[in-house]
Amino acid sequence: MSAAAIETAAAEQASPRRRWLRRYGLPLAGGCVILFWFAAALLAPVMSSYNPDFVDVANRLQPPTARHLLGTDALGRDVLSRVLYGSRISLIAGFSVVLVGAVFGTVLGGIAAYARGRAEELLMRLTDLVLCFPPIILAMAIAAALGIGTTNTIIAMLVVWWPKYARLARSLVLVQRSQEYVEAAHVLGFGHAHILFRQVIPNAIGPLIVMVTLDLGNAILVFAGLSFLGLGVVPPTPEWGAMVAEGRELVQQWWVATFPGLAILSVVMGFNFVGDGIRDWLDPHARRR
Amino acid sequence: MTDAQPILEVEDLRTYFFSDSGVVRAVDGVSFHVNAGETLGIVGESGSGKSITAKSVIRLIDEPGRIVSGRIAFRGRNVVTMDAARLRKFRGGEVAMVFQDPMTSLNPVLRIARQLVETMVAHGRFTKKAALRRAVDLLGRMGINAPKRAVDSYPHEFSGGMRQRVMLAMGFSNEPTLLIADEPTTALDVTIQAQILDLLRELNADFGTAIILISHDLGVIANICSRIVVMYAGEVVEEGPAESLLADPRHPYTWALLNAVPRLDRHTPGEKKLITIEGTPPDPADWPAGCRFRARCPFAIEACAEHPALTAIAPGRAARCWVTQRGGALPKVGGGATAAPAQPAAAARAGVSYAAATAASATRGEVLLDVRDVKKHFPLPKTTFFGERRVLHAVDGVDLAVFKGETVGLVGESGCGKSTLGRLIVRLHEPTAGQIAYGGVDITHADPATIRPLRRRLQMIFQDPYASLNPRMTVDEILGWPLKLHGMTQDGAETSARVRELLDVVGLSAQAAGRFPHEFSGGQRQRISIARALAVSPEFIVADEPISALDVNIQAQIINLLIDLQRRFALTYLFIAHDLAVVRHVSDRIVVLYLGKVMEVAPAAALFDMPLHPYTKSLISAAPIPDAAIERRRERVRLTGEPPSAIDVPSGCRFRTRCPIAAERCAAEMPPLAENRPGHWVACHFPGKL
Amino acid sequence: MTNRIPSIDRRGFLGGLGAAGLGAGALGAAGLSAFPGAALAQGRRNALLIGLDIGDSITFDPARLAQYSSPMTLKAVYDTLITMAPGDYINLKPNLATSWEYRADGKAVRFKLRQGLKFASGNPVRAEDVKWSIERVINLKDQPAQYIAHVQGVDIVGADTVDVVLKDPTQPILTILAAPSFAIMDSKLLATQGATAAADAKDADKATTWLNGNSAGSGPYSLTAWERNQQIQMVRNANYWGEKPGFERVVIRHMSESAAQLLALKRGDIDVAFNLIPEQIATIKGDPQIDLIGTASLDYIYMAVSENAEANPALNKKQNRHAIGCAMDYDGIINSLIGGSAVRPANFLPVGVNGATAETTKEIGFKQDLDRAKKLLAEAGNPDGFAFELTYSNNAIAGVSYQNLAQKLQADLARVGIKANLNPIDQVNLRTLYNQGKLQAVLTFWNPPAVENQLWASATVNRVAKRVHWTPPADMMKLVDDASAERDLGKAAALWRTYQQRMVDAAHLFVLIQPVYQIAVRKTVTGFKPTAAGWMAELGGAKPA
Amino acid sequence: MLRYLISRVATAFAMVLLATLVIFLIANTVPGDPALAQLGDLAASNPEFVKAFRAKWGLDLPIWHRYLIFLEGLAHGDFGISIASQRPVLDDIRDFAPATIELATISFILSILIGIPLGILAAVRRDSWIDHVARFVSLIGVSAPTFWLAFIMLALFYGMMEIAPGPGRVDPIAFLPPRVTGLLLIDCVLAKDWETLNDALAHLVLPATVLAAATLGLITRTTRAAMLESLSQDYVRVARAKGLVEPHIVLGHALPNALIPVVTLGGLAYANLLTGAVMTETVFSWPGLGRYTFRSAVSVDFPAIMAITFIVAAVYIAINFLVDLSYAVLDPRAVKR
Repeated sequence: MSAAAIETAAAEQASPRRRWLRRYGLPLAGGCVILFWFAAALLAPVMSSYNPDFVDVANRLQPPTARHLLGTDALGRDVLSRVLYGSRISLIAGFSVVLVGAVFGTVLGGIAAYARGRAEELLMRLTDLVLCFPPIILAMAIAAALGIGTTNTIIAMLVVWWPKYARLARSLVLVQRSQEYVEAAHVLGFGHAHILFRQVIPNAIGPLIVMVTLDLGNAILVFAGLSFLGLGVVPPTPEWGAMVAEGRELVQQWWVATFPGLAILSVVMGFNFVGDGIRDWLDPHARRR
Repeated sequence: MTDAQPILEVEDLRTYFFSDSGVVRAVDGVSFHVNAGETLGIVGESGSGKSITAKSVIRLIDEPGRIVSGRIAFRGRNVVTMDAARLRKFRGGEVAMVFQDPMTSLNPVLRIARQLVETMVAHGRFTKKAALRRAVDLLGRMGINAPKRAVDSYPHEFSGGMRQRVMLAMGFSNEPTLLIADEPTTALDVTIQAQILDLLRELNADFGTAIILISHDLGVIANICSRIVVMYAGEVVEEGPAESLLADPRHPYTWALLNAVPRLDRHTPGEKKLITIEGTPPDPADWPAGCRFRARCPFAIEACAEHPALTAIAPGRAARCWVTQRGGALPKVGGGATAAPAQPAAAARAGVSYAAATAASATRGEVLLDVRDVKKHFPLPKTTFFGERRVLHAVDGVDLAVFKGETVGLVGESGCGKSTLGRLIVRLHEPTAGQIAYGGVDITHADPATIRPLRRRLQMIFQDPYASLNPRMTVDEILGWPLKLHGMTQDGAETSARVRELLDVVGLSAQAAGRFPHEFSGGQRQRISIARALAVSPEFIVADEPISALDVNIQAQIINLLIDLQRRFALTYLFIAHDLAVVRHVSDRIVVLYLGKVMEVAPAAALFDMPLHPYTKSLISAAPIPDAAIERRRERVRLTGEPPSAIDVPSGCRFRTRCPIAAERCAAEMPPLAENRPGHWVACHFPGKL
Repeated sequence: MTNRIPSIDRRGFLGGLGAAGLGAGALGAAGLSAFPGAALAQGRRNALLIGLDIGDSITFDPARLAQYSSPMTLKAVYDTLITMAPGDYINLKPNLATSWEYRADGKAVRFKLRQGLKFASGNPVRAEDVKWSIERVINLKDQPAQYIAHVQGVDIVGADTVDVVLKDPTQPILTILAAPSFAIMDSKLLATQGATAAADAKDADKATTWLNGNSAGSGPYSLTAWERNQQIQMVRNANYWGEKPGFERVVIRHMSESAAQLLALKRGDIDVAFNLIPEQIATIKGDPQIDLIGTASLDYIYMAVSENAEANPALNKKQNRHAIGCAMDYDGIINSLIGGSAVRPANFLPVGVNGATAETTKEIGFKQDLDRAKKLLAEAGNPDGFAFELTYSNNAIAGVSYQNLAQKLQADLARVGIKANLNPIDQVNLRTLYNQGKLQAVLTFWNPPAVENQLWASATVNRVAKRVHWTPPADMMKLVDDASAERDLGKAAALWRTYQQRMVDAAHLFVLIQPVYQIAVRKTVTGFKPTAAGWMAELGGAKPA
Repeated sequence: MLRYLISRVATAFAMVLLATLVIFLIANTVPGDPALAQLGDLAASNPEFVKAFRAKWGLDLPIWHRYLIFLEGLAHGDFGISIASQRPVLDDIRDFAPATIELATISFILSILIGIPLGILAAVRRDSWIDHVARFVSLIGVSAPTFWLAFIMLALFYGMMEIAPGPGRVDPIAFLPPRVTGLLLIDCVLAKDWETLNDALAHLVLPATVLAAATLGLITRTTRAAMLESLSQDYVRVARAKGLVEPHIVLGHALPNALIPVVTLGGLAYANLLTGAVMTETVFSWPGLGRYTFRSAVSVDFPAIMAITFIVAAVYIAINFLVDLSYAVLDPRAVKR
């Protein structure tokens, strides 16, 4: 290979644009989608030209036109406005389930792994127990017991959500626990709480952040699913899963179900892209893959 | 060997890695040859390109690496341009390779038999049946007991040494012309290493297979190789026959490598400073112009601004150095002859226990640490719900006294309990039995509150410079937090002043304070680790293998630093290591541990001059010395087998299962640790008999 | 028919593809997919295929009947003494009985039985069977027994004559006996299956299981299989006494999704689709292959509003309830939301029964009048409106989802300042809480077990009144009793009209939609007659075109 | 080993019972009264009738007593009688479960048969077009809401293009083979009813694809990551150095190691397919356990809810156990543990 060829090979390999695109392209695209939905959630009143709850049965089930870009639903409400407003519930539900679940699970899992012994055993059995529940029955039972509504559905989801974080945090803390820097901290005389919360958990947080990001999409999916089954929101709150459910029978009026579904798909894909990106960024080993 | 034909000729090999951050010129113009039946050693620090060179020879370069130029002629055929089918025949058929880590080199889910057989069958030399028979033969030849059973085992059922034997069996299965062994013994204990090196030598002699041995350890190279290639910064810097090259290095880098390691056979009392070279190897993405060693070279002259060629300087010898090419000589260092071995005392002073003796001995100063019959047993997870819980006897009754101001070396093979003992002393573990007193205070079961004030006096340095620093904390926090915890500084300004002071003490600049550990090299991290231990101004430091993860030159720097600090701050060390030469170099007294028990305690010189315990003797004899002439002459005590498991310890003397002089008595009773000569204690029924 | 075979071919192709892809039975399926569907197509000509949500069916024992979907089948396999013709729910028609009259003492109804009939089993239909069948209902003490609690028993007067003896002759009986629960069954056959009509039948009768997969009737078809949540299969009864049934087989497929029914119907996979929603009906109007048959049902969706002051003081005020009545957009609901396929009764009697017509509604029912609503609110002292909770379940009845209806009502009420907070809960909780009178307002459904005014009216002044915390005045109770006992249809009609007026004024119940069921039938079938009388359709008259 | 098995089964059984207890307690907080819900309007207003009904179903007993009755029935292998369908719950489950098992199993096979090869190809040809396709497919699979995908597929392939059969397990007119296993495909084969078999397979294509989508995505992802991991291991380098052919290295050396995490995930995924098919079943009118579960929960059908909880928990634990057992086959290191 001549010197020139080496340069070419090097240039081809490291073409900054390609490299940049390969590394940041998808996460960036995902980030843009998520940003868009965040903007929609915040600016829904500005972005939509109709009140999402405005019932106009005379104009029901209009196909997409210039007046109603995504058509109208069975009560004559503007689908576009409802899809835009729908991002609020989905994002709120996704974030609250995942963040609360993650914090709760991480603290529990972290303490269990750090303390070992009985506490760990107990926690692991508890997570096993939650994991072997039929999730639908549990969610429905809780929704039925508490009543239908966004908050209650989020609570129902939280009940089954935290164990995976407890498990992940446990395994991460177990790994960190045996690291020499933890031993060093002990030798220096630091207390357990300091070591666990100031030293161990910050080091275990990377994979947790990746999981949280990937999980946000998942939580939005599950929430939409429960909503689809009628356990999510109280009408007339615009919510994507419920909107798909409303349009489920309307095969001819495909726009009623299709657009909210696309909204779910896009936001979930967005979180997946970003999550993959964060994982690559936090774990250079994975980037090679 | 006079009529030897080169079977492998590497000419101007360049292997580059086209990474995202630029072109890494890992191998940058390497030429050498291997003659039939020859043993060639390639030596160099990590990053010198020696492993990439070896992998390039069989074109096993991972993406994004590429051989960009050069010729690799194997028996006249160019490997670089071989087609896939031919290359497959070449790999494994004509050239075999053994990798560094035997634990990961065997596929964990496939039986040994399958992995051996497929190698033979793939090259069409054997039928499946014949291959299986041969596999059994080969394993037997490699020194594996019950090879018939062994072929049906999975890799995890073997120890590291055994796996490396399996790898060798695999390598030799097609009777290759050349075997490339990439650091084959680095992951192994010294006694096992000696076994594998012996095996390699035998195989070389029996099969006539040429061997390329890649190692960072000049001792290992000296042990086997007839010729040595020294690599630095992607280039060959020196080449020549082992004996003359090691005795009379002609490249400053070789010279530095040789002098950075303390030698077992050479000890200059009093002078403890090792000769080190400053700085770190250059960046392979951006080699410096001129001689690549110039920046670190103590002998650099003006001519070194120009890149020197590898030039013949004597028959069979070549060096890439302007200094030696122009007739300059590199100074000889050390070389003091070994003292005459002393004679063992006729009889041990029976009846006096080691512990009692230390208590009585006030002559040596204040006893800082007093460990009495301490035990640490780790219960293992139950394999079955109702099953009996098995126990790992990591430390099983150890007495140890450390006097103020001395350095006690703690040696033994992996798994002997030396690290556990270190952790017991700093109370990372709580002892199962026995007592530990520090400065007269019993800390055996002390609670955290009681022990906290003592933490300031008793510190530890850890082995892994990567794991021992919290990656999320800046150096400032790593050093500052302990100061605040112990109230040693009053405010932020004082803390940062003290942090700067500490960094200065360990030879780091003040700018280091704001950075994170990953921004430092291994050696620098170990300095930070040392600074952290020093932060609370301790008097006693347990150093747990503080240098074993480092390159030789960095090792020397750290050893020098530790010795320097000891002098400056009147520190007391418990120095844990597996490298006997290093232990000998730094220690005043040495404790030899085997399977959780003390085998021998003696002043450093006495221990090496006249080891009384057969285990000590075999350890010393297994450690290679970077001098081919000496290596060839040395008579060795060879240990067979591997250390037994600490779960089922042998009865009586723990060493008896591997001891060449074990008698019936040894199985019946554990010999007590008894003083054989003043200050020289040994736990053996037949001290000095071997 | 021509369009079916190619579509099956395509499906066969996909089946083969699926088989290959799934790797299961690949050879067999792919090999056979060359000639798929031939026998299926053959089978279709002789069978009537109905798509229906039969998920609620739990028994085909008439004496235990309490569901919506099973009566159609029961009516096809069993005959009752008397029946109703589709569309006429006032005048009764003969069936097994050719004539009937109250006995002179007024304490029994005497039926003359048709002679020479045979059950599907070949056993003759006898007076003993009539006595046995009705007494079995009474003695099983299951839900249908509730409706004939005032029947003493049956006396056999002669081989062709029976008397149904009444404990309380003022209560209506004839319309009730037309319901499918009071089927005349083959007692001889059933005796061999463990059936009994004796006083201890509640515990001793063991025939229900057998009846769940078979029938012992004299109707045009016989039940041959019922696979829960899959299908009901019937075959032609060769012994049927009337006109020969048009199909060899009738298959009712369980199709819970209306979209699925629509698609299956359009492709010809089924001949009749029952559960289409208005949007879907709209898309098949004018389809040359499909007839839409509309029948006003006797079912309706109503909103019940409680006057319980503890739950909601605003609702305790009659003016406020009237304001609700005046705020709702009845026409919008019927014309837009359900595409016009519904009517609306004035109150708790469906349009089509004695005394209830569309005219009555116009005259005495609520109309949307926002100004009046606002005025009423001001009168009640709530000029800015008030809030209440409207509970409904996540179901759809007759293609109308409560969800959509509730949201529409919410929007309507908001226009006069009344805020309806929606509370969707599941069906069980809804029924429980409604039954216990714990709901402020509820959207729910009424479906009559038999076509009898008294069953509607007594509910409103007894059970339903309790649920809305209403104590009807004594004259109201008397009005209902009088109307029920009145055997002169004309006089009764006048009384029922007064009853409705009083109910409208009380303003606890607002009937919103009485759906006109739109049944889509492929033109390959003729004579398919839907009925509102609880059993949905008469299958006997349907024939291939 | 036997001891291990016994202790494992005992723990599992305790877990299952605990799960049923928790569900029992939650379900009891629901205000809904199955008696009032199940009875007709007239009957529900008759206190005597309601009382009799409640007594018949044991609804009048104290809560702990009811749980004891459940446990007692369980000991006899009796899950009681469903309030909603008024027949033994086990019969209901026997009716509904095969449809779900069939659907879930076919979906699972589909995702394994496509996902694993796709993951392997993507790993071996990293950054090639096939890798991008695999990543994209798996991403869509895990991101698309099942219920929406089902709607789109049905509307597209059945409604508009008319190339797929409609909802349900078979054509409405098909004669079903005699029920032997309840698994339609197997029953068709047993009855040699190839026509219905073909029809049933055709009906499976869409729902199985929809249900498989998410699992397929997960399996492809996991396989790809595990293969990349194992391809970067030393033993793969050794295998290359031995001169083995590439397919042998990939399938013979890397794959057996990569399968270990895939099997763990696969086991869980199968359990989730069995219990999580409710949305697919809803859209495709699939008479399966998911729908039954949903209906039972909605109608507060205690015996059914308890039985489903018990069975689902048991299946979940059993599948976990099978996954552990498969480690013994796949990973010799696990045996020692």
